[in-house]
Amino acid sequence: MSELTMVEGLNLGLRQAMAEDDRVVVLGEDVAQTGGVFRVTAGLLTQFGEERVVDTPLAEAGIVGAAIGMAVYGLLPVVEIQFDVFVYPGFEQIVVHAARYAWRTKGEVPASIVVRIPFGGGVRAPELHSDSPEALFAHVPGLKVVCPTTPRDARDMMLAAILDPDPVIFMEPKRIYRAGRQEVSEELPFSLGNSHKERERLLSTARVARKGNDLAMITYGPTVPLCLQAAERLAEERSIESTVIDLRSLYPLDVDAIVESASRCGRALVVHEAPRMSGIGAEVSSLIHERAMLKLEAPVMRVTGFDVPFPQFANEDDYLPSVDRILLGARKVLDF
Amino acid sequence: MSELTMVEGLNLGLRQAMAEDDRVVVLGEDVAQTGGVFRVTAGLLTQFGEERVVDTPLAEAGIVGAAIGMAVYGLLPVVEIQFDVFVYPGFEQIVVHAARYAWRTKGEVPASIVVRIPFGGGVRAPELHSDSPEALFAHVPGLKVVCPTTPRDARDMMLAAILDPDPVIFMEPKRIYRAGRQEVSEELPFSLGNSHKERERLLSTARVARKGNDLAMITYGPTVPLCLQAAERLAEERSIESTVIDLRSLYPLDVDAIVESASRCGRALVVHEAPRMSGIGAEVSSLIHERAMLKLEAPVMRVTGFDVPFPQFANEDDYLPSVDRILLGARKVLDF
Amino acid sequence: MAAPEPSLLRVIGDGAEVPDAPVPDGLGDKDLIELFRWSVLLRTFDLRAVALQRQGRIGTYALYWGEEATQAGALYACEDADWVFPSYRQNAIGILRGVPAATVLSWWRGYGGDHGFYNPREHRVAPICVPIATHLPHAVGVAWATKIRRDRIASLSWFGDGATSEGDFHEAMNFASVLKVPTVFFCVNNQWAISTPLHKQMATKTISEKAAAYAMPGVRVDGFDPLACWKVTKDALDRARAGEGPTLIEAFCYRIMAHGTADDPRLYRDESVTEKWKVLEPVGRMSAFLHRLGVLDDTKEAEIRDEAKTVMAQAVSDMESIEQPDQDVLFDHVYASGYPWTFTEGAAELRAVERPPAAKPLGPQSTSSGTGDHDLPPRPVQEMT
Amino acid sequence: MAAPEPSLLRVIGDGAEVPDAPVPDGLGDKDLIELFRWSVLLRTFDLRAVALQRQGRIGTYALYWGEEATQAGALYACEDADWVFPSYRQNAIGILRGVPAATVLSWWRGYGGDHGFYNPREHRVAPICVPIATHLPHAVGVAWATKIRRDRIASLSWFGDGATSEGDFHEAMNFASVLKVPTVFFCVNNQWAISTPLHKQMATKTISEKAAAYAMPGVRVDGFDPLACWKVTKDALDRARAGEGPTLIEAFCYRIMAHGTADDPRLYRDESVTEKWKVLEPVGRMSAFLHRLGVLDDTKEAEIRDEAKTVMAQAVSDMESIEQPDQDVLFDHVYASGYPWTFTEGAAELRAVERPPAAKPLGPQSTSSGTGDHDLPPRPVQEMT
Ligand SMILES: Cc1ncc(C[n+]2csc(CCOP(=O)(O)OP(=O)(O)O)c2C)c(N)n1
Ligand SMILES: Cc1ncc(C[n+]2csc(CCOP(=O)(O)OP(=O)(O)O)c2C)c(N)n1
Ligand SMILES: [Mg+2]
Ligand SMILES: [Mg+2]
Repeated sequence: MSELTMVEGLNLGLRQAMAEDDRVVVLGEDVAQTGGVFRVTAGLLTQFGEERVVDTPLAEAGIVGAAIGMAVYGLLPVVEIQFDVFVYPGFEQIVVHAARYAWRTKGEVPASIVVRIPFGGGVRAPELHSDSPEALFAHVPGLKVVCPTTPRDARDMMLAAILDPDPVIFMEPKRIYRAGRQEVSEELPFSLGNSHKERERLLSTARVARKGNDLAMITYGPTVPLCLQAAERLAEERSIESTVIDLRSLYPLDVDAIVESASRCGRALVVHEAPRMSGIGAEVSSLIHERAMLKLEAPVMRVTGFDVPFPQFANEDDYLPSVDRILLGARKVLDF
Repeated sequence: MSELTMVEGLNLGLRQAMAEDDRVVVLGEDVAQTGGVFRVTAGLLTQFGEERVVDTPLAEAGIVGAAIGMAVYGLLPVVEIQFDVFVYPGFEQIVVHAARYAWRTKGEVPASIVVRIPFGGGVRAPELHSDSPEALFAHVPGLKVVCPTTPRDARDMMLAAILDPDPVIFMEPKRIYRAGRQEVSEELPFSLGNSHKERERLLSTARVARKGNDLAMITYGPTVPLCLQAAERLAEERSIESTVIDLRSLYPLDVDAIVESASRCGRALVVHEAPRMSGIGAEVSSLIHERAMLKLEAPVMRVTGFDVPFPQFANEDDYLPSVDRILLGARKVLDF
Repeated sequence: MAAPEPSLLRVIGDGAEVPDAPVPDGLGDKDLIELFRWSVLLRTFDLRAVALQRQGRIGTYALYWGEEATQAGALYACEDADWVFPSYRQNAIGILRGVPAATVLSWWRGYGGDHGFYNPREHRVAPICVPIATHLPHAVGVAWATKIRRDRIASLSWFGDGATSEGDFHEAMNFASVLKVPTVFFCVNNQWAISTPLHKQMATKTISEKAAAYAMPGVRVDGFDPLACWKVTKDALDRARAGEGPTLIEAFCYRIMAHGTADDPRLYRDESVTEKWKVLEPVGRMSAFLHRLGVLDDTKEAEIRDEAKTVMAQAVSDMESIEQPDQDVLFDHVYASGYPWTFTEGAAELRAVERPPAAKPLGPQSTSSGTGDHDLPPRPVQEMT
Repeated sequence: MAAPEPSLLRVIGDGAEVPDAPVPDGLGDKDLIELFRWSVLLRTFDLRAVALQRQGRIGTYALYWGEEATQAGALYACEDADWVFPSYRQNAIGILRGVPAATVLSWWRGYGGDHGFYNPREHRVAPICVPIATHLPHAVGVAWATKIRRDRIASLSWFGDGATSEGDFHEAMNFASVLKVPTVFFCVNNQWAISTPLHKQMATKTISEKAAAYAMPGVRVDGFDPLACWKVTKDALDRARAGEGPTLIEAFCYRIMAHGTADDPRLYRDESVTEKWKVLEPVGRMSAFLHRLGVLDDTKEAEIRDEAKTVMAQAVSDMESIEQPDQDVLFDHVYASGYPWTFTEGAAELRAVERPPAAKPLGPQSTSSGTGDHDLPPRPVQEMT
């Protein structure tokens, strides 16, 4: 048992997977020698050698495409995209090939790759280092899209993603990388050999981050801690008790947890950092209304990033959903 | 006045824009010598010469990127993507550059390009020729995304898209290319010099394809004719009168038309061919519930493509929303 | 007409001005016959497929008549364990590796699932790749993996002249050379990308010279000569397995046929030029060569051609005996880990309505991404509201 | 130490073993002084920017100390009407074309809108490009447009050794050569892409040789020599404007500094090697050369350096006098055609809550996309639920 940050949790997950299964390889820009720009792959080169931890040429389509080929041959590649926006040159390989390889091969040869994408703003980064592209991947059939928010989930979900036969887009909220520590046991969350159940659970279910019966806040990634803060404020100021759902899996969505919490509370708010138009929030909102409208005392509302390019960082706090904006949205739902 | 198909309408729009404004150029794979695989650019080479109508090398990022550069210098390039799926190699140029150039230049240098994308299935095409990627672009701030469904709109919206200063993703429903003819006058829909109003209207408002007060069917592209058929069936069989909204603009959405029709009818159904998860339908459904839930007698339902890769064509009719599936959805909403 | 560009690496002459070169070491008479058998089978498949498309029994088809040397020659140089990555143009290559011809035909007929797809690991043949050049990084990845695994297995990818313009071609070439992986880039330069001629595709006169940008050897060979194609591929694969890295092969030929069954080349090129190239087509040329060598006689050739016809006749009847896949094919195998809840609901929605009639190929009118838009289903012309 | 690779095209020697070459035709004493002035201004900007970042007055900064020759030299060869396309590494190039230095500093300070951006048409300087190699197709497009318009205007793009691995580099090079447009590809080969050395980036020894793949001339020049950089760029631009097509220039140098203000090269390279290269840095070298020529004396040099300091002092105070952009900067200019309704609602939502305090750069700890993750805002360590 030790207290880890999310970065350390991800690193532990990678190390454990590589130690357990020699088919696991890590590739990307600057992942080996320096351990990645965020140090998520730190120490892997020394421990597993330069054949399994590789600094590649600077070409995302080449990286993802080569990883798909490695998977076709039977390896389990984990790709690091240096920053969110830089995944786009590799977009074609992900949506046309990784997403369809299993389907195109009778399920015999899935593209068993993990594409790690540090995403989101709030870290005062220069232009084009703060995007949230997760909805683009969630809209593409054939991909699994997940996003851990705690160090423990980071470790467990990383292991699950690597061992899952399907391609997993692994969204890592930069802002939370070192935001806090949590106890993570060295013990494996599931026996890597089999136990698909637990692996599946980690990649398809939401986490209840807080329990309450008045309002359901449904969110993921960087806005989870903000929703928790907003929930505290509502409890103090209006003794409103909120459930906070950390989705964890963006495709497939945990529809049961979503609809159950919204129906139980009768009021729901969806929160994310990405732009609103056809985002994850739009799907969550639609699912709730389609299945539980009669149980709702107010329409589901959304608090999201605006439909604008992510701003230069001096104004990023104007863009990012804040606790105040979450409370504003909550009030709309509560006082409807 | 002559009766044109959508392909002819698009061709007329291109010809008129090129004749009116010598900054307009057309580039893409096989667009010049043969007039494009769907003949939308037929005859342009002969009329405007090989400097303004160009068969480019086979590279989508290069095509879109070069078009952006041409726009930076002051031209008005129209790019043809040969088939939906083949836009992905150019995805980065569209979402990172075309979408942000105006923002990045104080509005002085918008990437005034039109990217034409023949999309959708139903034409018995081989694998990877039938995708509907529109939601991916609608989710990206800075782009305008439109989709005409009639020959007249095709001509008018093409002219508007070319003269609009912002980058426009111009979705062309293959299945409708030659599905029907319509009177299109040679007369320009607006004076190309100015009259932003009409140009703006063509790129931001929905079209009411049918009027009724019992059910609002909100759709766009290839499913518009199907919704009209379903509406006829409902009228005959249940004397239910439906409004059919042809969105035309996918970003921005015509929220007024959407909410007005849904509120007026009290019941709404959203229909599209693209996968459901975080699609255009999710946004439309959310907008209606957020703004008019109390006016609804039933939740807004969706009839869409499934969250699977577009199937091989022998099964595409199983995938495509059919009149029967639209009626099934309508019944869910009507008999709620 | 003599073969073009005398400079080209070539084995088979024209029996007149251009003399035959000796048969490359490593090819015995048995091999020559087998290689001819492969070429004939590919040719027979192609002719049959075109006929089926004309009859409306399969959909759009990308024919390869004339490119058999680049396919059979290269594949014959591969070890059985080597992985090959075809584009749509090499769509039938799998039948030389045990993929049922009926499966390939079914793919063109619009069948998916177990009918139109196969298991690549069983045949070391990747799925037919439609988006240009995007399979090249995969071939590099497989080669990279075999290197890590110390398996001495190589990979080979086929692609066209147009494909060299795509970024994926460059990234794959660069990765392969930097990582020194055992792969062969086999470019079929048929001088056309649909209606776009070579000189609009690149400024270089040849494609092989592009190898220099990657410190990789580049060789140019007569793409109509199965033996020459075999030879350069064999050498490249030997280099690859010896750990000396990748090779770029340019098989220079000409796209004698249309781009696809709906393409009409008369719209964009002078077909009298095509006729000049046609005489170089590999199957007839190889037959003549083997006759000159005395390795093949008319009876043997007839036997080989009949055998191919029989195989295809069987394949066609197999194909037609296959039922249209049921609706679950939409959801099957999308995820190797099973159905997400969205699929269960989708399948239920499908069952709630009457199943639409089976979709049929559009027949003679249909088209691929080739020129011509005849692939739009004829529809009753209706007033649009 | 003598300049590396004697083979390199070079004008300035080291005043010892390596002799000076004659000043290239077309450069008078005035030009030499002006070019030196530019180099000093760029150097001064860079030093000042690093200081500002250390003081937490701007954010992450990508320094270019040592690469002034590749920037000033190339730009000085351009006509005023020629368009240039910088990457983040040439972030200050605009100040030599009339972009206020305060604007560039403000960009690094996280300001957008009218404060951090400029109008490219006013200066023929494209916006600073962050995604590697993606601005190359734009430079090609501008050149293509000038050709269509018969304007005899060229374009030039700067990019690094790592950028040559991206597909966009290849597609841009190929388009430029096929269309024969007037553009110059100026590759600054500083031998590092963050922590990735040249030999992990490409198999070729040089970058200039890659030009062969596009039938394009490729030249290699000493990237620490402003006059040599000027000369090759001038020749390339003349060719371009004469309609002879594009050129690839490889300016061979070394990234003497860190990749960005938060990068620590000691993690991945031997800094004693760096020291060897450092003596070749262009500003000191050009100064010595001009002194040898008698074109520059200490007073004149002091005057030039002071002038640069004054310009930057003014720029810094201008920058600091600029208020953080108001909230509307989020929505302004996203669409040249105006606000869609979504923006109106977004702006209203913003006004409905108290505005968050202005975001400040993180200071000494911050980082670019360079190595190091110090750019994560220090946060109270909290138990996570
Ligand atoms: C990424 C992508 N863009 C466009 C197309 C449409 N398309 C199909 S074949 C073809 C031409 C390919 O030419 P070439 O690479 O020479 O191969 P060939 O058809 O001659 O065998 C094009 C443009 C595609 N399949 N993929
Ligand atoms: C498409 C893309 N991928 C990754 C990055 C992250 N990144 C920023 S700089 C850099 C290295 C660039 O090296 P090089 O091209 O040699 O230019 P230099 O930094 O040496 O000037 C990387 C990988 C990026 N900016 N864009
Ligand atoms: Mg070709
Ligand atoms: Mg570099």
